[in-house]
This record gives sequence, C-alpha cells and structure tokens, in this order.
Amino acid sequence: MTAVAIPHIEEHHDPEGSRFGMWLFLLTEILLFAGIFLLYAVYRYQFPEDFHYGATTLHTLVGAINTIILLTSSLTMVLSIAKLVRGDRKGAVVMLGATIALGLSFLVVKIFEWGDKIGHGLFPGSEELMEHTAGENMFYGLYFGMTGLHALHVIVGLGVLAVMLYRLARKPRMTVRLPAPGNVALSLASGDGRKLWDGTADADVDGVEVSLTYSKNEEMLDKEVTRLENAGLYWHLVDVIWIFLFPFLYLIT
Amino acid sequence: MSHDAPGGVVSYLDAGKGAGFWPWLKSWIFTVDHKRIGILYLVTIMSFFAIGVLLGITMRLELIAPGKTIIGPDTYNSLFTVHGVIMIFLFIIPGLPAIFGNFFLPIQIGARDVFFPRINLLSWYCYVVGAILAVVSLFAGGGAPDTGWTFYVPYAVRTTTNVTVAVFAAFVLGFSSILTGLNFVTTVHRMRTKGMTWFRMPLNVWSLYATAWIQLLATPIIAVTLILVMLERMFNLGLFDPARGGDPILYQHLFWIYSHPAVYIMILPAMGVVSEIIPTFSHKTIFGYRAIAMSSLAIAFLGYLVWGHHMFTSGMGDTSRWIFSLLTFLVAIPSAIKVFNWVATLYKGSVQMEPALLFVFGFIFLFSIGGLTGMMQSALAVNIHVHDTYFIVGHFHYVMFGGTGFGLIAAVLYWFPKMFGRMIPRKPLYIGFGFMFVGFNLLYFTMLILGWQGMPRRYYDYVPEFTTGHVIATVGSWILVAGLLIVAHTVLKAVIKGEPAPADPWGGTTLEWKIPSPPPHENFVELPVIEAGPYHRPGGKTP
Amino acid sequence: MEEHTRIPYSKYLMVWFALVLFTGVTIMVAGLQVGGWSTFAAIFIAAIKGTLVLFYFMHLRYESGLFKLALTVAMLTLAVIMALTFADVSFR
Amino acid sequence: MYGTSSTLTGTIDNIFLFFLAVSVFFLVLITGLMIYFAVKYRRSKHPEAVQIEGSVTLEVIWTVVPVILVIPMFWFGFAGFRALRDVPEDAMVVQVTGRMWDWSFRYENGKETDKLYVPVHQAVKLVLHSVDVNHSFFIPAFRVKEDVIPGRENYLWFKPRSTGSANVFCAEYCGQSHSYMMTEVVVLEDAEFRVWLEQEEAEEAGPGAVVLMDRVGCLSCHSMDGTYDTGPTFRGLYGSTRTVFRDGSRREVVADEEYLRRAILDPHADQVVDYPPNMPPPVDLSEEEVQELVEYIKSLAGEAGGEGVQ
Ligand code: HEA
Ligand code: HEA
Ligand code: HEC
Ligand code: CUA
Ligand SMILES: [Cu+2]
Repeated sequence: MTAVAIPHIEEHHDPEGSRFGMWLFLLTEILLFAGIFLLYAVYRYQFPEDFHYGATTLHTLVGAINTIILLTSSLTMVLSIAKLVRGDRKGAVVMLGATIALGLSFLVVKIFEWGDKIGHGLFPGSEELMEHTAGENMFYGLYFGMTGLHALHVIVGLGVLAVMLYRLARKPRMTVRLPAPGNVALSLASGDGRKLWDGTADADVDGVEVSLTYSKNEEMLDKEVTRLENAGLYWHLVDVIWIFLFPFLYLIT
Repeated sequence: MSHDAPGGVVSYLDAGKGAGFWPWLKSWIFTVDHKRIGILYLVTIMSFFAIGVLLGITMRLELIAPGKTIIGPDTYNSLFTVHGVIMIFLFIIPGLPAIFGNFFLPIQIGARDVFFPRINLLSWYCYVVGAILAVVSLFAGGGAPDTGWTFYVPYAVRTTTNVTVAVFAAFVLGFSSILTGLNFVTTVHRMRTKGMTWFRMPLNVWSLYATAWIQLLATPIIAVTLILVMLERMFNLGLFDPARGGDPILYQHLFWIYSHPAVYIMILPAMGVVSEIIPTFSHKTIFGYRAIAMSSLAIAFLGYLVWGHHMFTSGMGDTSRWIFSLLTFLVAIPSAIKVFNWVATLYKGSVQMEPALLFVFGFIFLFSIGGLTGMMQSALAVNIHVHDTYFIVGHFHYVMFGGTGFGLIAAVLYWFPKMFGRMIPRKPLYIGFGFMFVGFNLLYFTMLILGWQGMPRRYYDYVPEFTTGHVIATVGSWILVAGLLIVAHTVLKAVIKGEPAPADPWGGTTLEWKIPSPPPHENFVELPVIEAGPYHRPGGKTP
Repeated sequence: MEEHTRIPYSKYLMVWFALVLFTGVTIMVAGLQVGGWSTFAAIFIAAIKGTLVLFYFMHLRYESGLFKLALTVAMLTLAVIMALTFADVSFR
Repeated sequence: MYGTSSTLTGTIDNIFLFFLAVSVFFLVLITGLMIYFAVKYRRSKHPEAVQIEGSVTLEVIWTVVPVILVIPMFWFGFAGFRALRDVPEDAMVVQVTGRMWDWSFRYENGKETDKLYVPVHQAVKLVLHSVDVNHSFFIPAFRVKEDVIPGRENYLWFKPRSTGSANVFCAEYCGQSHSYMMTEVVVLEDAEFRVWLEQEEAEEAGPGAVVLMDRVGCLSCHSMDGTYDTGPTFRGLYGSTRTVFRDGSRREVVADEEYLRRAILDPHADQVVDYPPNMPPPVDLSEEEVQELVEYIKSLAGEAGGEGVQ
C-alpha cells in the first residue's frame, strides 16, 4: 500500500464564528467566578457586620489605583486592536506593549497589598485570624480566594497578550534547508514564474539554507486581527470581573 | 486491508497509512480530523471503563458476605471512590458526546469537521492528562482518595489521602468537557450545510446541542468548587471550615449545582441515540419530532433548577426542601414526553429487531425504572428514608448504566459499520444482551430492595440481615459481566474479521448513511444540500 | 478587513473616561455611608461599568443577537443559582 | 426485619406504595406497548411502515397528564415530610453527638450513653451535633434520617409505637470505619425507662477510665491490647519513644506524662508518623478526667514495647 498524504483541512475563515466561540468561553469564565461570588453573597448575608469591618481594613486608595490601571489597560487593548484593523501594525504593537506593562503594574500593586496583609498576620489559617470572628475569617478567606483567582486570570491574560505581542512584533520569516552536494546554482522566481534573481554558491557545500522575510498580506493580517480581538476579549473580561470585585471587597460597607 | 470507497476516495482510517509506524502513530495522535479524534476517545474511554468495571466487580466480591472477605476498609473506601470518579468523569460524561458526538455531529449536519478542530484535539489531550492524573492519585503519596466521588467537606479536607490530585484530575477533565461543549455549540450554529435548518437537524444533534449548553453553563461551577477544595487543602483557606465559620452545606450546594445538571449531560446524548435508532429500525419517521427536540432543551433548562434534591437531609432549610422537591417533579415531564414519543414511533412501523434496537428496548425499560425510582426519591417523605442508602445506588445505576450504558452499547452497534466499515455478527449479541439484562436486574433491583430495608451506601461491612440481598447482587454482577464479555468480544473481533459493510446497512435516513463506510477524510466530496426533514421517508408528508 | 468593526478612537476614550468617572462616583457613594443603599448603589454602578466594557470595549453592541442571547442565558443561570441558594440560606 | 416501628413508619410506607403503584402502572404500560408494537409490526409481517409524523392531541395529553399526576405525588411527599419535621411540643429532647466513629447520647438529666434508650409512645426529639466531619443519623425502622454537620444543630424526631430495638446507622460517609458507626435504639416501657434514666451507669463494667474512654470515644480509634487501629494502641505507649511531626519537622520524643496530656488536649501538636491527623480534640473533658485518662494509659505501659510504626 502506498503512502497517502492527508489532504489539508480546508481552512475556513469565519471571524464571527471564532468570536462566538470565544464568547462562549468567556461565559464559562463568568460562571466560574459566579461560584465564588455565590459564596461571597451567602457569607456576606450571614456576617454583614464583619464584612463591613473587613472592607474598612483594606486600602480603598490602593484598590482604586488598581481599578484605574486595569481600566486604562482595557483602553490600550482596544486601541491596539483598532490600530491593527486600520493596518497600523507598529501602533498596535506599542499599545499592546502598554497593555502588558499596565497589567504587570497591577500585579505589582497586588503583591504589595497582599504582602502588607500577610505581614500583619492576616491570611487564611493564621494564628492572628483565629482570634478574630468567624465573619472576618470568611472575609479574608474570600479576599484572598477571589483576588487570587483573579490574579491568576491576569497572569494567564498577560501570557496570551505576550504571545500576541511576539506574533505582531516579529517579522514573519521562513527558513528552508535544501540538501545539495557540490556547487550550487540558485535562482529565484516569483509565484507567476518571473525570474527575480540568479546566483551561484562557492565550491563545496552540502546544502543551502534559504531564509525569507516578508510582510503579511491582507488575509494573514485579517487572521491576526481575529486573534488579537479574541485575546482582547479575554483581557476585558478580566477587567469586568475586577469591576465587580473592587466594590464588593473594598467598598461595600 | 483497504477501505477504498467507490470513486477512489480514501477512508479516514486509511489516510496516512503505509509510511511506517511513527508517521502512522503521529497521523493519529496529532490528528485534527473529528472522526479520528472520536476514535481516540473511543479507545481511551473504553480502557478506563474496563478499569471501572473491574473495581465494581471487586466491590461486589467484598460485599458478598459480612465482615472482611478480600480487602480491608481503607481499600474498599478507595475502591468506591475511584470507581465513582472513573465512571462519572472518565466514562459516562465524556462517553457519548466525545466519541459519537465528535464522529457524527459534523456529518449529521453536513459539515467537514467541527468548528475548532485544533481545540478538539486539545480537549482530547486534556482528557488524557486528567486520566493520567486520576491514575497517579491512586498510587502516589498518601494513597488512593477515599472520599466518595462527591468529595464532601470537611472530610475531603481532613483526609490524608491523595484528594488534591484526584480533585485536580476532575478539574482538568472539566476543561476537556467545556472545550467539547464550546466546539459543538459553535459548530451547530455556524456550520450547518445549506438547507439544514434547525428543524431539519437529526434529534441526535439536538440532544448534543442541549448537552453542550449544559456542559458550558454547569462545568465552570464544579471547576471553581474543586479549586476551592484544593486551596482549602493546600493553603487552609477556611471557607468551608466550620471551626472558622465556614459552612459545609454550601459546598454541597456548589457541588450539586454542577452535578445535577451533569446527570443530564450523561443521559441526553443517549436519548439522542435512541431517537436515531428507533426510526431507522422501524423504517418510519419519528413521532413528534418537535416535541422530542424541544424536550431536550427543556431538560437542559429544568435540570438547572433541581440540584437541592441531593441535600434533602443535609439540614438545608425546610422551605428550600419543598421548593426543590416540587421542581424535581417537573423535570421528569420532558423525559416522559420522550419515552411516549419513542413508543409511539413503533406504532405501525416495520420493525426489524436488530441488536441495536434490542439494546434500545433495554434502555427504555431500564431507564424507566431508573427514572421512576428517581420520582420516588424526589418525594420528600420517601427521600428522607432512602437517601444515602442502596436505593440511591440502585437508582443511579439504572439511569446511568441501564440508561446511558445501554444507550452507548446501542450506539456502538448502530454506528459500528459506519465507523469501521464492517458488520458485527448478530447472534452473539442477542445472547450477550440476554445475560446482561438478567444480570443487571438481579444486581441492581436487589439494591433497590436492600436500600428500602435500610442498607446505607458506602458501607464496607453490614449487619447480617442484609446478607441474602448482597449475595444475589454479587451473583447478578457475574452474570452481567459475562454478558458484557460476550458483547465486547464480538465487537472487538468484528473490527478485524467482520464482513465489509455497505454504505447504508440499516436503511437509515440521516446524512451519515449517504456517505461511504467508513467515511472519507473530510466526509463529503461535495457538501450536501438538504431539502427534507432528517427522518423523511417516501410516503411521509412533504416537509 | 470588512469583517472587523471600526470604531473611532474618540469613542473609546469617552468610554474610558466614563469608567474612571464612575469609579470615582462609586468610591464617593461608599463614603457617604447611606446604609443599605450603598450596597445597592455599588452593585448598580458596577453593573453600568461592566455593561460599558462589554458593549463598547468588547463590541457586544455590534455583534449579532445570538451573542447577546448567550450572555443573557449565562446571566439567567447566575440568577437562578443565587435565587435557589438563597431559598435555602435565608429560610434556615 | 425491624424490631420496632414509629408512628410515621406506616404513613411513609403508604406514600411509598402509592408511588410504587403509579410506577408499576407506567412501566407496564410502556414496556407492554413497546413489545406489542415490535411483535405486531415486525418487518416480516408488516413490511411497509405507515409514515405518521405526530399528533398534537397526543402530545398535549401526555404532557398534561403527567403534569397533573405529579402534583399529588409532590403533595403526598410534602405532607409526609411535614409530619416528619413538626416536632410535638411535649417531645423529650436528647442531645446526640456523632464523631468518628461512634454516637453518644445525652439526656436532659445529664446522663450519657452510647445506646439510645427511649420510652414507648413518647415523642423524642434528637438534636444532632458533630465534632469532626459530616455524619448522618439514620434509624431505618423509624424511616428517619438527618445529617449531622459540624457547626450546625440539625434535628429529627420520632415516636416509637412498640417496645423493642432497632439499628441506628451512620448514613453519611465519614471515613475508614463509617460502616461500623452504628448503635441501637432501645424502646422501653415508660416505667422501665424512668428507672433506667435515674440509674447510675452501673451496667457498664470495668475500671472508671475504661468507661470514660468508651463514653468519650477514644476506644473507637485506640485499642488497649496492641492491635492496630485507626490510632496508635495505648498498650506500652507510656515511656516508649515516638516518632512524631512537630511544627512540620520529624523528631523523636519520649512519651512521658506531659506528652500524653498534650496528645489528648491538642491532638495535632504532635503528629505520630504513619497515622492520619484525624483525632478530634476532646469534648468537655474535665481536668480530673484528663488526669484519669493519662494515669490509665500510664498503667498500660511496659506490657509491650509499643506496636511501633506500622
Ligand atoms: C444519568 C444520570 C441520571 C439521570 C438521568 C437521573 C434522573 C433523575 N434523577 Fe437521579 N441521580 C443520579 C443520576 C441520574 N438521575 C445520580 C448519579 C445520583 C446519585 C448521586 C450521588 O449521591 O452519588 C442521583 C440521585 C438522585 C436523587 C437524590 C437521592 C438522594 O441522594 O437522596 C434524586 C432525588 O430526587 C434523583 C431524582 C431523579 C429524577 C426525578 C430524575 C428524572 O430526570 C427522571 C425522569 C424519568 C422518568 C420519570 C422515567 C420515564 C418516564 C416515564 C416512564 C413516564 C411516566 C412518568 C411520569 C408520570 C412522571 N436522583
Ligand atoms: C456509568 C456509571 C457506572 C457504571 C457503569 C457502574 C458499574 C458498576 N457498579 Fe457502580 N457506581 C457508580 C457508577 C457506575 N457504576 C457511581 C457514580 C457510584 C457511586 C460512588 C460513590 O459512592 O462515590 C457507584 C457505586 C457503586 C456501588 C456502591 C458502593 C457503596 O456505596 O458502597 C456498587 C456496589 O456494588 C457498585 C457496583 C457496580 C458494578 C458491579 C458495576 C459494573 O462492574 C457492572 C458490570 C459492568 C458492565 C457489565 C458494563 C456493561 C458494558 C458496557 C456499558 C459497554 C460495552 C461496550 C462495548 C462492548 C463496546 N457501584
Ligand atoms: C477519630 C479517631 C480518634 C479518636 C476518637 C481519638 N483518637 Fe487519639 N489518636 C488518633 C490518631 C489517628 C492518633 C495518631 C495521630 C496523632 O498523633 O494525632 C492519635 C494519637 C493519640 C495519642 C498519642 C499516641 C502516640 O502513639 O503517641 C494519645 C495519647 C491519644 N491519641 C489519646 C486519645 C484519647 C484519650 C482519646 C479520647 C478522648 C482519643 N485519643 C480519641 C485518633 C483518635
Ligand atoms: Cu459517621 Cu459515617
Ligand atoms: Cu440530581
């Protein structure tokens, strides 16, 4: 029996469809947080005073700063997409870079905030907390659980954005190795057969490596936009969740 | 051996063959072809199912007499936990959607693949990683988990066994499930072929579509619940720790918010299969197409409202107990509608008792018993007595095994010729069915009786009053497994030795019967255009 | 690139500005100590902010009805979970 | 099967029988029709199927009839349930404590036992406490069950109809010896019960410490004769060298009096290797009682060198 090549699956390009898929995924993320919001709602209902007290121990200012950081990162994200849609790859890269920088600063602030709380012995299961009321234990459990889960999503989001940044920033490049002993003559022709360039290599080689750098055509860019849009959707969702976390943990009194 | 279909089209099984072992293996494990991914699932899921069965049999052996028979209590406790985890998360939830959904959903709507072929492969890898983790949890560190598949806190947080790994395994498997669901919903929305309107989709597709929505909307809840259990164990988060004000009952809420809808993830695809098989073997269009299609959505929706019926004795408020009880009674109605429509389809049909149809009959009978015992459990007064007894164990084996399990076998027998291009001999299947049916009822009906008499579940040992029942059940399990072995042997042999199958061995009407057996890569040479309902036959009304 | 929506930069900036503004408002309202209303106000403002992000930054406004339907279904699910859990918690 | 029954046993059985009747009816109907059609319209006899798309009338019937049927089904279940929850005013209250893996009962006069004694024809309300994980208090003969959840006080009630005894099980999985977490409910004549209630625990023989250990549950995990159990045996424990985890590090310590005291009062301070950390902290042990326990464990020293690490 002879080898039969697997024909390539016809690449269907359906941006709306892939966005829909992404949205479905986002819905599952919303429901993931819904589970922990449910816990929050119940414990808040059971221990309103302690939650009030707990909220006052968090630094509203720090939370507000982080809120602004995330909101701004959402703005740069959406600008990055807008630039790419308009064909401005460089602008898109800059905006994406800004988004990542803002995301990182969010995490840095978060680390300091956590560090502060842990420094005061306020972390789940600490001896300090054991002396406090049940409600405060629940509040801090939720504080660390919710912001931790959110931070995890920020980290994943940053990873996705970093990949996108790499894709957009690098010049597309293709390298092929062709084995060919001895003297080699090279010629380059365009897709429709026009001759572009001719040349020969010196004496003894066991092959040649050909590298091409090229800029993306319309269709490839289009696919990048779809990818960037989906990455952006994820990033915005992380923002939306924070929009709810912030008042729930820092403000509601 | 070659499956070259007429017209020189190469079957999906043969593509990539002949270039040596490694290329061949790669052509499978890196495939993005939905049919091959279906086969990958078939092989992996069935392997784990075999392990689950083995564990089940070992438990039955232990329970044949009071006191220690072959294993100690720790081992027994791990056995039912791992049996439950494997059967639920590795066998029955992925089972039908991942195997037959992957294989047939695109074909049945006239598509060349699912919408996200690569994510589809990723979802299989998630399954494999989850499965490996589940196996690791058996052997690593503190010993196999011993919490029951429900992982109830506080016990699941206190025990020193490998709960964290097992829980993480379930989490990863949940991911696999979400990705499959996401893929199916998008595929159904975006890739139906020309003329394939919503109400011309086969009922199997409707079932899978409804299932996919449950997978999307329910699975995240178990994901976060399992994350919390892990955090609780690793970082002492305290959210469920009663000593610090946490509420163990909230854990039960979160767990069942997922796990009740999950039972419909298990049964809906099987109902879809039944809705395919009955029209085919009675040469008749389905009775009440729209009612069946809509009842799938109704089950998906109502299934979300009833989780509390697992917690009637937990100390939940009395108000919510009756609310959940009332809602639970309502969820039975769409199932009843389906059963009535199936039976009505047989009326004035031209019925051919192929093995697949026989297993469907088994399904209807056993699932009805399971469902009706479910109704008994939803009655508050009865539930208080039977909760956490063998009555429950009987109920869920009737619905899961008698329902989905038999449905799965029916699906194998029905679609085998299409998937492998070979026929399965009938006679051994009839015999196998006989054994399975008798063994099944001996095993599980006895459990119902034991449960009513007060035998609690998850019991390593029991008082002597219950001995007779346990002996009967154990003997039943042997007969059941004998039947299973006959069926499995027949099926496996047919993979290699079966007669070649024609494109349409049964006289089916849906699209998969219009392409060669086995189907070519990318399914259709030219995408079909649909002009009639899925079960339309000559003599029926024009669509 | 006809498939992708083009929205003027200025609109994005306006939305961002509104978001920041609402952040300020919600902090102020919390400072007012208006008792039970403060919870309600905080949730309400968060919902507005969330909607802004969903509709403009995430382009939900320009997507087909199916996307909105899907989101509604998820929200409904959330509501059902909350309601039925509270059917227990608040009547214990 | 059951040695006694409660006033509600019959009620609940009747509800169950009603469900059983409905179920059998539908099961026979469905299976019967299915087989009848399959035989009557088998292909050899009926080669041409008649194409019937459906019938709105039938769909309506078989949607509406179950909906209507389901309402009384719910109602019966609910009515029975209300009876199970409405505790009569004159109920006698018994506090029940579940722990891994036994039950103890405390009466209003302070008497504590490990079997539940109740007078016949007297409503009894059980208030359920757990000191460790979830359990479930289940008396099959009375058709009652309620989970025992740490941090909560669930309850159940019943009124025995005849004297006799019946099994009590733990119906919520709670670890290794879940299936041995059982006891008995003994229904006595009223007068008999009253005498029993005032009696000192004379019938529980053995040295005081043993009775105490049995009552507070030590013996469900620890043995006194060197056999392996959930916890280490007490035999030969005193004075032996133990390998324990203290503050996360492994070390060897000698089991002196101080060690025993700590092991009882703060079980997780020293974690004996190869044993699970599931020993519950003691529930209301007085200082004298702790001393008594320690003395007793000391008295078991020297009979063997400890059973060592399993
Ligand atoms: C495939 C999985 C599956 C399915 C489909 C079902 C279906 C149903 N289940 Fe089941 N169930 C489980 C799997 C499943 N269950 C599992 C795994 C558990 C235990 C989990 C654990 O604790 O480990 C469980 C436990 C369980 C409980 C909790 C028991 C307890 O622990 O106390 C209850 C209580 O109400 C219940 C009810 C029902 C009901 C009402 C249905 C209904 O959907 C059934 C509807 C079907 C019919 C009614 C039959 C067909 C109709 C007719 C024959 C027509 C006549 C009908 C009428 C007139 C109404 N189930
Ligand atoms: C799909 C789910 C499923 C299946 C199939 C089974 C199969 C079996 N179960 Fe199952 N069981 C569970 C799900 C399942 N179980 C769950 C969720 C629990 C609860 C765990 C817990 O408490 O946490 C449980 C608990 C449970 C208990 C209670 C333990 C206790 O409470 O102490 C017992 C006791 O005997 C038992 C026995 C068995 C036996 C003997 C089998 C089998 O071994 C019977 C033999 C099987 C067959 C004969 C298979 C038939 C063949 C097919 C379906 C496919 C064939 C396909 C081809 C040929 C291609 N199981
Ligand atoms: C749920 C089971 C359980 C119960 C009930 C229990 N224990 Fe233990 N006990 C253990 C386990 C397990 C260990 C070993 C792990 C550890 O050190 O915590 C242990 C350890 C001990 C030790 C230290 C033994 C050694 O080998 O160093 C002593 C002393 C002890 N228990 C006394 C008691 C007393 C007294 C009671 C009753 C008030 C009691 N235990 C009740 C499970 C139990
Ligand atoms: Cu206590 Cu099971
Ligand atoms: Cu359920």
